[in-house]
Amino acid sequence: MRRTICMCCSVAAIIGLLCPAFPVSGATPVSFDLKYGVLAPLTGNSAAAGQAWNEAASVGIKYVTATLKKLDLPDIHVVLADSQDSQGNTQTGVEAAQKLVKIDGVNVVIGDFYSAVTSAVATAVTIPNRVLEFTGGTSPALTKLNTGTPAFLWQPVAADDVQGRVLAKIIAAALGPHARINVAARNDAYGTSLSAVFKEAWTSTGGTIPVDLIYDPTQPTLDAEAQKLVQGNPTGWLFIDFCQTFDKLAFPLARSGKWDPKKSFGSDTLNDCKSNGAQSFPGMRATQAYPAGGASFPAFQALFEQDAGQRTKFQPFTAEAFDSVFVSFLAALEAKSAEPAQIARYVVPLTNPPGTAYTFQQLDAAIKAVMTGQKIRFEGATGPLNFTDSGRVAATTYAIWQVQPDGSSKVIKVVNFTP
Amino acid sequence: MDDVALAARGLCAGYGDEDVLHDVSIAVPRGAIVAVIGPNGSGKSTLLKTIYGLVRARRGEAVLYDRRGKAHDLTALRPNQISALGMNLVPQLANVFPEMSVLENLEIGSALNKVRFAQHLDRVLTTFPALRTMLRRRAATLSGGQRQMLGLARALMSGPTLLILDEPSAGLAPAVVEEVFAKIKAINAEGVSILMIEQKARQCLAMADYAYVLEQGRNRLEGPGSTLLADPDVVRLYLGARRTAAQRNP
Amino acid sequence: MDVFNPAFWTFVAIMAGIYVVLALGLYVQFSLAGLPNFGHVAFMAVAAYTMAILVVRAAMPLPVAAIFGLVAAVALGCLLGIPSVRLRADYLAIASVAAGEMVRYLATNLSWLTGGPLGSVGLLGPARFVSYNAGWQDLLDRLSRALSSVLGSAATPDRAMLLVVWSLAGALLWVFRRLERSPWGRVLRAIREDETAATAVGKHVAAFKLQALLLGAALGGLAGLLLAWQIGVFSPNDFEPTLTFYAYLILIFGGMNRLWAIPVGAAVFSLLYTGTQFLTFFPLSLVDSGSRAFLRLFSVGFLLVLFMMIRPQGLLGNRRELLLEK
Amino acid sequence: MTQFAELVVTGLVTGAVLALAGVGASLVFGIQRIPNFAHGEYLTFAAYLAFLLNVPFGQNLVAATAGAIAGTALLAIGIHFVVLRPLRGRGLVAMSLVTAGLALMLRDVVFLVAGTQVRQYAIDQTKVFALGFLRISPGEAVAIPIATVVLPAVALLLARTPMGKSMRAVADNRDLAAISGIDVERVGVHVWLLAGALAGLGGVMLAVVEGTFDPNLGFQVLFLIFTTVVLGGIGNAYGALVAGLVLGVAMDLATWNGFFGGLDAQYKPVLAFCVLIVLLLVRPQGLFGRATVL
Amino acid sequence: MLLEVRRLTKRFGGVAAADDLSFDVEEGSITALIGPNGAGKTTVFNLISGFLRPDHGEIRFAKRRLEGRRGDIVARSGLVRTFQTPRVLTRMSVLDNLLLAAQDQPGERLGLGWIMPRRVARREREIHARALEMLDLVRLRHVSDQYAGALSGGQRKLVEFARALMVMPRMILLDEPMAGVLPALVLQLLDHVQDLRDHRGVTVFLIEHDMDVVMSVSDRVIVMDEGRLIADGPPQAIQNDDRVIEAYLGPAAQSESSGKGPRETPRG
Repeated sequence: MRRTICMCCSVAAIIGLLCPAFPVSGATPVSFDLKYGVLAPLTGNSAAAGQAWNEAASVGIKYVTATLKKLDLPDIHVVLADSQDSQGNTQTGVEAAQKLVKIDGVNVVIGDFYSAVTSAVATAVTIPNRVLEFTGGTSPALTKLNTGTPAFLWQPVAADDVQGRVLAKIIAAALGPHARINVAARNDAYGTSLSAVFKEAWTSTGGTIPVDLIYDPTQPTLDAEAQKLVQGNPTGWLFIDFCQTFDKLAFPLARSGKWDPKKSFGSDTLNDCKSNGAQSFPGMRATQAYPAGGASFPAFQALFEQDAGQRTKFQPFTAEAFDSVFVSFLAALEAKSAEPAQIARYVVPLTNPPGTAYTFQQLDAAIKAVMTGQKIRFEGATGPLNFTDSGRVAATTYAIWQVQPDGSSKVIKVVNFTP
Repeated sequence: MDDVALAARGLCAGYGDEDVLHDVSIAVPRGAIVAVIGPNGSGKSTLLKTIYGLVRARRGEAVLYDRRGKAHDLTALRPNQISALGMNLVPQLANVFPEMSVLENLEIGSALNKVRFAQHLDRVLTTFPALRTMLRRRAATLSGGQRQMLGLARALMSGPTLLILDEPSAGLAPAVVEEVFAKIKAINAEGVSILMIEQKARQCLAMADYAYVLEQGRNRLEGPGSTLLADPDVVRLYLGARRTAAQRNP
Repeated sequence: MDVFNPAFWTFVAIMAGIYVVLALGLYVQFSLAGLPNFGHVAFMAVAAYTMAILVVRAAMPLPVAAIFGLVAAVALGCLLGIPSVRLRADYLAIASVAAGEMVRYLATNLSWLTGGPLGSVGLLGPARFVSYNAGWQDLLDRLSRALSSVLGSAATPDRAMLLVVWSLAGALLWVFRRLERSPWGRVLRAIREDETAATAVGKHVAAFKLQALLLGAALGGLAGLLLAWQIGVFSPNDFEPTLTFYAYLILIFGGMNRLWAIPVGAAVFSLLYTGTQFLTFFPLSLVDSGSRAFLRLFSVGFLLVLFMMIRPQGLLGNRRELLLEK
Repeated sequence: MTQFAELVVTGLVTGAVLALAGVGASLVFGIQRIPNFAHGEYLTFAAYLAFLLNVPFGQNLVAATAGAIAGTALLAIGIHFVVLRPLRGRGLVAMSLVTAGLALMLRDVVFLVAGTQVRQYAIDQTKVFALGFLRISPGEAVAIPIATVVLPAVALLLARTPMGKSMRAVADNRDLAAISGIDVERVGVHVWLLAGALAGLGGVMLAVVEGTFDPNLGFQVLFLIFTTVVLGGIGNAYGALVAGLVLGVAMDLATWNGFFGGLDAQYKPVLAFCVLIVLLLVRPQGLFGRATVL
Repeated sequence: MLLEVRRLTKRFGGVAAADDLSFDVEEGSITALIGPNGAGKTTVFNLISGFLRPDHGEIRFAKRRLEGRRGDIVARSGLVRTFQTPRVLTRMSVLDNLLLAAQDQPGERLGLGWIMPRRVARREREIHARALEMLDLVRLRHVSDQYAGALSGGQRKLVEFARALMVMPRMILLDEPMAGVLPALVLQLLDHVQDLRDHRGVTVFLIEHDMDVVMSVSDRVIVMDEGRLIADGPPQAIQNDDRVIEAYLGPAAQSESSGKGPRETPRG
């Protein structure tokens, strides 16, 4: 089923690309130079995620360039100026961002997805230099860095405080509000802060957490940790980890014979591990903001596999980087300028109703619509983005994914969430 | 020269810029016990190190004649090559491998050559019967005398034609010294030439076929052991002789 | 591409200045007192964390918090130093790496105190954020306004920072040059040469070593503070052992036992480290951007090994002296 | 009780890996005076070499492991001859920097060639082998027999073979070993061969035990390896064998509920360092090191 | 008595390097400690100077208990030693080697150099003058700016000697001051040692192997063998003491002839 969608979408995308270009009429001539820079931990412990992040952004930029060429708009230049390595630490991240901003003169920085690096780069480089930054970081504190309007730092992903409460709600619906949930989170900013929010939400509504485990995924084995997690007679489990490192914990859990994936929930990075090259455990559920992860998500995945699949494993969360490219490009197009402050002003209207919805697959149509002055609404591979003025997406609906017996995952339910 | 096992001629050597040895010459006839004696600081240890190539000779040469009489320039060889030519050394301190068992010490002594090990083990253990009962003990647990014995035994395991001993009596109780010297004699009786450096001049001279006395890094006296033993100059040299009275080299 | 953008190189120069302070700390510990400390980064971490926690949580004024930060670094030095000055060099090297890693793990795990893996952003919990360096930015702003009477529009907070960092680094170099040449430095040099000889003429070796360790700790702490102010946000990941290695590299690049070579070493290191960010020219442009990041670290490693093989005495060092050491 | 037993088993498996890597690193540190910060990368290299043979080339894991052991041993002596031997005698800090540079080079080459994604050998990681009340993984099922065979074999190799004895002799008293006719240069090469081979086996074992791995595999255990080396006493091969096992078991057992309710898992990595520092306070020369200065 | 040693014992493993030793060193004397190699002489020096901790026994220096005190405290109390192989600081200048040894330099306290630069400078001038005086004494002033590592072994001995004097000792322990020194320098050093006692009131306690030296300078000789004291008296008495001769040369051999006659050694 899923594969058919993928196929259809990629065929559609390819046909779209092959369509003969026709001149855009009735538009005022637009000309700008939009420079992107990517910032991600390309080396070190998170190299896999960082490399995928970089590829997702460059795939997006390539797609935009190809579309512009097809539409014969030679006055609009969109380039990936450089990709820099943050190594996952703030000092290197700031040095790298300095290079992107000061030397390459980028208008938009895509990354980092470490909240700590993002906040350092935003306070020390992008905001003072009035450059846009789209982050993959989920810390709720990030939006506080925006000092004025329009915002320069954009967070195209649900923050931990929202997701933590959504997880509590979903688990309560599935296992009852008084269930005993063992929580395991990786020992980094994402894991600790999401698990902290969940714990607060869960215990405040009457749930208990017999085992609350923060673990270091770089340990040689996680057997001892798995042993802990099956104690306390739990009703269910919550895991906050990435697919790759989750295996290391899940294998010993499975071997313990006391773990039931059907009673387990994962965070939004664990919703489709099979397509991620990692093991999946049938029955396990995970969340994802927005239903179906956005209609264009399979097309994005297909595009990624085609362009960068040989080099880098696809990772679903990189759709955030991909979407950021399109949001900033279309906003620049609406602003008719690559000036970051100008672009920033169009991000919110671009991603919110009213207007006709376009996905990246209809980029050519979207460009034409913008150039003819129509109000459009961009819908990302992650779903409708609905940025608010604070720079954050306001998600109200969440999908629950479940791993099927064959290992693939699909959406089984969509829930509404009002903060 | 065909009956000479080792000859050092005109050695000058030292540390830093300063020479400790001045034109020192010695020779070890095959099958003999040769002693080098002299008060502390006379250059005995330096002589030994120079022969062994641990201190570079500035002038002169040290030549080892192997079993077939072929001459080898020692200064061009590495210690393990010297050992292969049939010359072995028992250092004064650090003469065993403390973390290894007695048996292992002996194996290392044979340079881990199985044939050689089998060939020499019985003979060595016959010479040092005491070691037989402590083959499994760690060398670090041995007493000083036992270590000295083990050091000798280890060196013998290589089946040397020439053995160099650096103060074998150092730090040992008198009774033990007697025993060690007796062993040295026994080893020599089996045809191993011996060059030993000693402080305990009397016992050493009584045993030596020929002896050299060094003083201030120079050849001072030499002659058959028994002759030197009777020489009053030796006593004076140790306990404060008038230098002017010292006998000149022949 | 504007390779010669002054703003960028100002930033690089600021970082180089901070590295000078960092490496100076190691110089005092290793080159003067012979203590191979591989956990130097721990002093940076402790000072930066103490300062940030006091400012954010206790609303302490920045200067006071900074002093407490330095005190904390020195206290850590005492904690590590008292037992470790008697360790043999190779054990000390490993033990100090362990100590540094311990500090980093504690910073990661004691979330209630340090903000956990999120770093200084998380000091007040996940959803609230207060910056600790408002006071510092203020200071730089005022300084740049003051400078603008001299420099005109060329005065920016960044240049003010540059001025602050390098004057501090210069002053410290001068101070330590004097210390090195003072009777105190003479004793330390003697201890590095031969502890026994120093003891024999009545010098309390352990006490002097501890003093050097503590001074180094204070300098490490100062570098940590400057880095924290310069970057604005820090997290436990910033204090990986690599940073200590970089500081040693700076010492080696300049010439191990040359105080005035430290700025040279820091400049070379910064150029090398920053320069490899520019590896986008042909034929490297054929490599995709992700792989270039690996190539960059590879070339840092390669240049390091090459340098050690070709010029082990450093740029300003003396090869003969290197051999004299043995 | 089951928890205790399983923790002991997993601890022993980790410990076996640390022991294998630690013996080599300790001998290299003791005999060559090199703190090899690239030792972790030797493990990574081995894991990827085995992966290359196992997955793309379809060899079975045993053959792949053999290939990895040989390849890593060759890598180790290659680096010895090209880089480390010419730099001999440069002192602790200089050698640390050089090996750290080598580590950077090796790690990033593996990243470049093999990519960032996690890899698995062609074995089913979810399979369970029941041994009484113990449920162990395929990795452990392989690692335990390997460890029970290889660790004693290594001990035996050091105790009985000429190569092992000459290594211990050189570590014990370098000059006397040379005088006794041992070619110290050649022993140096052997030490690297052995260290490389053991790192090769350890790397594959670590990869099998972890289930999935990426090019940071070895680097992540580097400091644990060093802790093993120091605990065992630098240069003391038996010490490293024991220290590796003790460290592995101690780290896992610390999380046992019977041990004051169990240590919080996030403090597990700190534990090794605490043990190290406390031990050095009591015994500055390591658990089995000699008190005298070399 | 300036130095009193009572029942001093130190064992290494099973071997007693110092075995129940008791002796005194009189103020203003030159006392020699002799004995064959391995007799434990240097161990005694190490025990007295605080480089080793005795197993038991007492050491009193100027009525103060010193056993088990750190080496630097012993040195500061006026009991200074030199080493068998001179421990000069090779990469420091000869002058610095001497300046280092001076006591009461406030500039050695961290920070005091900044608070009271004048006092530091004044003291530094005094020290400097004294160091030059010492260098004149050992006739090494012409090399004062050279690295000490560039000196010959004999000159190093002199530097170490002068450095020990910089501490202003009441008593100085010289470990084989003449070993490795050129004969011409030996006489010079001998003069210094006697001058120390005669004109500076420094008590000298020395280990020496050169018996000419021992017999000519010392007032009293203490002989050790295997950790024990075997003789104690004026030089002449010692020279004829059978126990001493035996300790040095071994017991008179019983089985004299090994049957082989003397050989002619071929000599070129």
